[in-house]
Amino acid sequence: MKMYEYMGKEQFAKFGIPVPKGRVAKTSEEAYQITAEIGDSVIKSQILSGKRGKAGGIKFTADPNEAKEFAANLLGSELRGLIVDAILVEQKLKIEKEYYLAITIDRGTKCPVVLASTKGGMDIEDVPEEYMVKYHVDYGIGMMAFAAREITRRMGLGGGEAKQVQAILQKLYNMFTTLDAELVEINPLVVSGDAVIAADAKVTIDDDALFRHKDLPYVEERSESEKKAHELGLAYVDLDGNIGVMANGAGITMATLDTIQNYGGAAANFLDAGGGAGEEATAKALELIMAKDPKAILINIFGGITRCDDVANAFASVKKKAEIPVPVVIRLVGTNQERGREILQEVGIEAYDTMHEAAQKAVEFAKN
Amino acid sequence: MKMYEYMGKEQFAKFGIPVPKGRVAKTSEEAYQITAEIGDSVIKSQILSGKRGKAGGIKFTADPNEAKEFAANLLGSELRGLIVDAILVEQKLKIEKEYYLAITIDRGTKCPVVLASTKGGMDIEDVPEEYMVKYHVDYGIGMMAFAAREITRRMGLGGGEAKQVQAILQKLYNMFTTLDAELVEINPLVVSGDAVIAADAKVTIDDDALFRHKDLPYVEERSESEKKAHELGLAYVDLDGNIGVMANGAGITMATLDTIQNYGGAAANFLDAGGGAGEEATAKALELIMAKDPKAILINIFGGITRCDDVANAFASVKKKAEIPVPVVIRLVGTNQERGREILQEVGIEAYDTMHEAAQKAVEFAKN
Amino acid sequence: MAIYINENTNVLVQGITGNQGTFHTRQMVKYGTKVVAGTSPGKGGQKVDDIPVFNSVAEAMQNTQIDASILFVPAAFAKDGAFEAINAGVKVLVMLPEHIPVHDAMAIMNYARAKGTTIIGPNTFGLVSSGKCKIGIMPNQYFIPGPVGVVARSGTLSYEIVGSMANAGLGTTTVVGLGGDRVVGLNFIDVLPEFEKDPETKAIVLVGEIGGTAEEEAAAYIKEKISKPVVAYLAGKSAPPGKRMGHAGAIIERGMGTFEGKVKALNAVGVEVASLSFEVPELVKKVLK
Amino acid sequence: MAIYINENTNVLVQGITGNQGTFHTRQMVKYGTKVVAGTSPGKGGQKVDDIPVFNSVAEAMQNTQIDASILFVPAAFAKDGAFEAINAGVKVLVMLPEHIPVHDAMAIMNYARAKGTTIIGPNTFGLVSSGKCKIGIMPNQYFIPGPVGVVARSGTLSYEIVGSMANAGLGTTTVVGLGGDRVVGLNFIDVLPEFEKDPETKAIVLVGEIGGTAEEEAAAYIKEKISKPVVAYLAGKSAPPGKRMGHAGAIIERGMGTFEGKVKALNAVGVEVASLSFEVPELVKKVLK
Repeated sequence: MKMYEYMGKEQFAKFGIPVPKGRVAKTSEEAYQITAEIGDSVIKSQILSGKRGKAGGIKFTADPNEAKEFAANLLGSELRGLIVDAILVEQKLKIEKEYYLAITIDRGTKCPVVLASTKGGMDIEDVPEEYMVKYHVDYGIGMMAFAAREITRRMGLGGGEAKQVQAILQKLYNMFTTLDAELVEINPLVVSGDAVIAADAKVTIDDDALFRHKDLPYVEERSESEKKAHELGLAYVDLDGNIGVMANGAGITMATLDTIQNYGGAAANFLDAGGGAGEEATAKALELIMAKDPKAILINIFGGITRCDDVANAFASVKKKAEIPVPVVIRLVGTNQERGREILQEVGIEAYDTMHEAAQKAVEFAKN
Repeated sequence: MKMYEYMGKEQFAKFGIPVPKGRVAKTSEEAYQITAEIGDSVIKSQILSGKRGKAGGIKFTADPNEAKEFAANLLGSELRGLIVDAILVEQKLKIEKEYYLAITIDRGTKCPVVLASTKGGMDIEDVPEEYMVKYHVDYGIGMMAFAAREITRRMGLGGGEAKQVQAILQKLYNMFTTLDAELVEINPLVVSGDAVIAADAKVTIDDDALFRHKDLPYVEERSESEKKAHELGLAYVDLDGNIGVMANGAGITMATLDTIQNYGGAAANFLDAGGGAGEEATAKALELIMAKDPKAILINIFGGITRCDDVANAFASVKKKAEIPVPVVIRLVGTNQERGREILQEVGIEAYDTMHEAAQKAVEFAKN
Repeated sequence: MAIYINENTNVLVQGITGNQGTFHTRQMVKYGTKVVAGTSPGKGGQKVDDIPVFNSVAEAMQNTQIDASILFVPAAFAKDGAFEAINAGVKVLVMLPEHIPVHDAMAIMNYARAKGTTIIGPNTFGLVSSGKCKIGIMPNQYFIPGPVGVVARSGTLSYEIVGSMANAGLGTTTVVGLGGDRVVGLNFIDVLPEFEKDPETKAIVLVGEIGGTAEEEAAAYIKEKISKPVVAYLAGKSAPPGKRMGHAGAIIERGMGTFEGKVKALNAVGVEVASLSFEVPELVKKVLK
Repeated sequence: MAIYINENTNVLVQGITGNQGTFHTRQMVKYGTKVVAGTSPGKGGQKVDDIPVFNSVAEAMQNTQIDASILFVPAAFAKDGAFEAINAGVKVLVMLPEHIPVHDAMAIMNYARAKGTTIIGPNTFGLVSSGKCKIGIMPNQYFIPGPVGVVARSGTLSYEIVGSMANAGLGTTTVVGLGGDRVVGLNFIDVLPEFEKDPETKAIVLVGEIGGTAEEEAAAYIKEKISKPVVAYLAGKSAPPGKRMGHAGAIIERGMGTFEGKVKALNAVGVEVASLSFEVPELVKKVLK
């Protein structure tokens, strides 16, 4: 779950990481008031996307009326394809230096890794390798003081600045582990006078750990279909093509999409029905797929634990209840495949043996 | 630092471990009130000693007036050589079973060790070995649920009782590590109806970690002299003999005491002056020793990092300022020993070469 | 021979009395796996078919030699179950559950490393040394003995490929499911040297997907250390960046882990990447000649 | 030969710029110890005499081969310093500070065990391989080469005994200060096998004290595994139960760790226990014949 900047900063503050004075505004009137309170302000639209400045989503002003007007224009409008529901109004910092700090998970060492650079404020991909400090944290011991010192040493920091960054590193690490974060990123971390302040916040919480963080604000990133699928225990992603897809297993679903593409088609969705494809789940899955208004549907089942006759029965039952207005191509192999195919024949469908034959057929249907 | 039972139970409650209803009383009026509130009560004198029942320090009553009278008699009185400053008044439990639970530190494995038994309520030394479960906790992972389950399994517990003891084990372990405890002990842990309740509390906090637990109530166990010594950075213990002792190093100080005993004497104190024996510390150390009204003083210095001339100068300076009314025997060897002996000679003292000669002489003086 | 597990591996099932646990235990036994014990807290003393149930892994190990364990517990309890097995000294642990919090996975992997336990998964179908021992939930019928070692990031796709190989007369030595999560116990570079050492394995099939850099690292490793022929198939060619395709690991983030990058890295070290899964058996037959 | 450290050991001093650090560094160099680097955060680039100072142990190790380190920092920072050294890969770490919280000591020992670092202390004078390398704060003059290995729980008492041996013409191979705290890196049973293996060590002196069961365990170990003669001296015969005699470890609790129990255990395996410290050299001479 990605957090909006303002939520990330609220968490920063909670964990003791310095952030600029200010707060979120959900109405233009609030924006007016905050700028009136803090004076020289930066107003930032809150969307889950970078490059907000270039898109016109950020403004500097000391005038509450200007703040209000800007907020009024932004709130409810679309920016980089996303609706702006909130804006963050905060004190404009005198920026002397911009650093970069982030903690994420390293798949190779299976440990948290700190990324740190004295070249912050830009896209992190653009930072030259020699300016990027990578420090693998020993998971068992966490971010001890010596580790934080070592990171600032490698960054080339000294004096009080180094001490402040060390403190921020320890707090950021605490937040990273306490909140089950996948990513905590401060870019830029700003040196302003004697202070070191987090001027932006990018925080991603592990969806699989949200059950133990009920106190966190929830940010919905999923489309309506994705939400519905999630409730049904299906892995579902909206895509742009016109062939509805259902398969069992993430890898095979991806492979089905690839195979469709290989034959010149495009999938309307990713839908992994997993192991259990009972009648209700199958019906709901088809409903989700139909909502995308596809020109054809491809069902790709490799029965292992999933039994082909179960899948066929579920599909047949759905088909009997409601006509499916587009061609359905089914590939069905594995456990009890003969019985499954018989059941499908009864509802007028001839199952295919292989994924590529089925995909080819679906692409053909979708082109007509 | 040992905690009184009521303080231990306050901590138990804070960490979620069930304790009987009730609270501490520091006046007989409070005792009256608590019994009036909770009815059937047990009243326990709060001293840092076991076997309070046999000494008359525990009473059962449901009558507030009786509670008041008992408290009035106990408060301020002496029990097992200790003054009773507080009493704990709490609900009398219907005791069905008595268990034992403790967590302490195992020197060998350098890990916490859980001691658990279904034979609680007695002195733990009296529990037969076959009824004592010893579980070494893997320090890096702590008391995970599986470990708690394994302990109750080995204890032979089942059902809801096992689940409650598991929860208590996890909370007790959390308390053990959070509070830097050397020992947390529940004896007995009482099964009363459906509930499992800590009926007693023995908690010892690591003195060396008290600096990070300023919020804990402080319990002073040391004598006035021991307190004063502690402030001076000296390790000091009151003893019962008549030879005042000062040496440099814990081991050698112990050995000095042993040597005195070997020759038929007895030390009045243990005083380890450590490495730094400057003039002020020496003066204060002698003051502490003199307060014990000894019949002789033995100073045993093996100079290594400690320089003999420094020690001699410090002693000579003290001696010049105030007469010491008892014989002083000094053993002085090591770095700069010649210069040190010259300085002592100037104040009329002939230093000894060996610990045993010096100890013999001190014993001789003390006998006269 | 085979890698990690063989016909002598004694297997424990953690959570044997649940529906899943019991069903798959029977499937494993049917395959020939020596399932010697199960655990289920509070149900010690019971039996599942002929298999004794214990209250804890420690208790099971007091009674029986155990080499490997498979975990059938909900994701929220997986950490405790894994730590229990590792703490008790299990040498190979198969973790099926998906949706295990990634910080829990980190904790498990670091503890396993300290104790010398090999973790398969999480979010895996398990592993099978064909004809000898299956520890997992894969359908029995496709895993027939043969000369090909398979290591895969995804489950059903592996069945698809192993199935198409079986149809083409190509059996497998060991098939290892690494698991679809971001943090898993084994990566390709851990399994490749095992296949290299295994005399029965004549060719290796690597089933990868988008996300992470495991395939790129595998390519670098193959270049330096692997003399046996390797064939690959990668899923996710058509996946848009930033979207998670079911597997937590299958996400293209910050331009890392793209399909094209992986294919390029593998091709550069002489590994042919099949465009369609059904082409894998042909490519394997070609390299086996 | 010698145990743990020898003439080739490169030593780091953590906290070299403090008073204590600088003073004892000079003493160690005077003794012949190869002190090759020091650390002091924020003072990297400075020198103490000819010894370069670095900001961190990791930085020092990038620049110099380091085998052992000695820690001169206040007790409250000892944990961080110890973890820094262990994390950087130091093989032997001497921890002088006393009053380190015992839970910190547990954390340190468990991390050291995982990383293969040998910890001496805390609350120790250090260790010295006589004539070769001294890492600690003991006075140089008494540590002369000879055939006796010494392992001790207390400092000045060791000087007393090593001094009286030196006066009697008996030198030492290595003298190891285990440290006076309850949780220390090495116990007698860890050091005894090292002396047993060391060809230069002909006899072993064990300096114990009341509290704990280290001496009892040593006795059991000596019975099984030690062929060389052992002589002991124990402090605390006259100490009353329940009182801590300076050392955190020197306390008789719940009837455990009494003087009498320890003497009995040692005598039972043929170890003579000197009644007075000055008798130790005579006993050693007797067993060396």
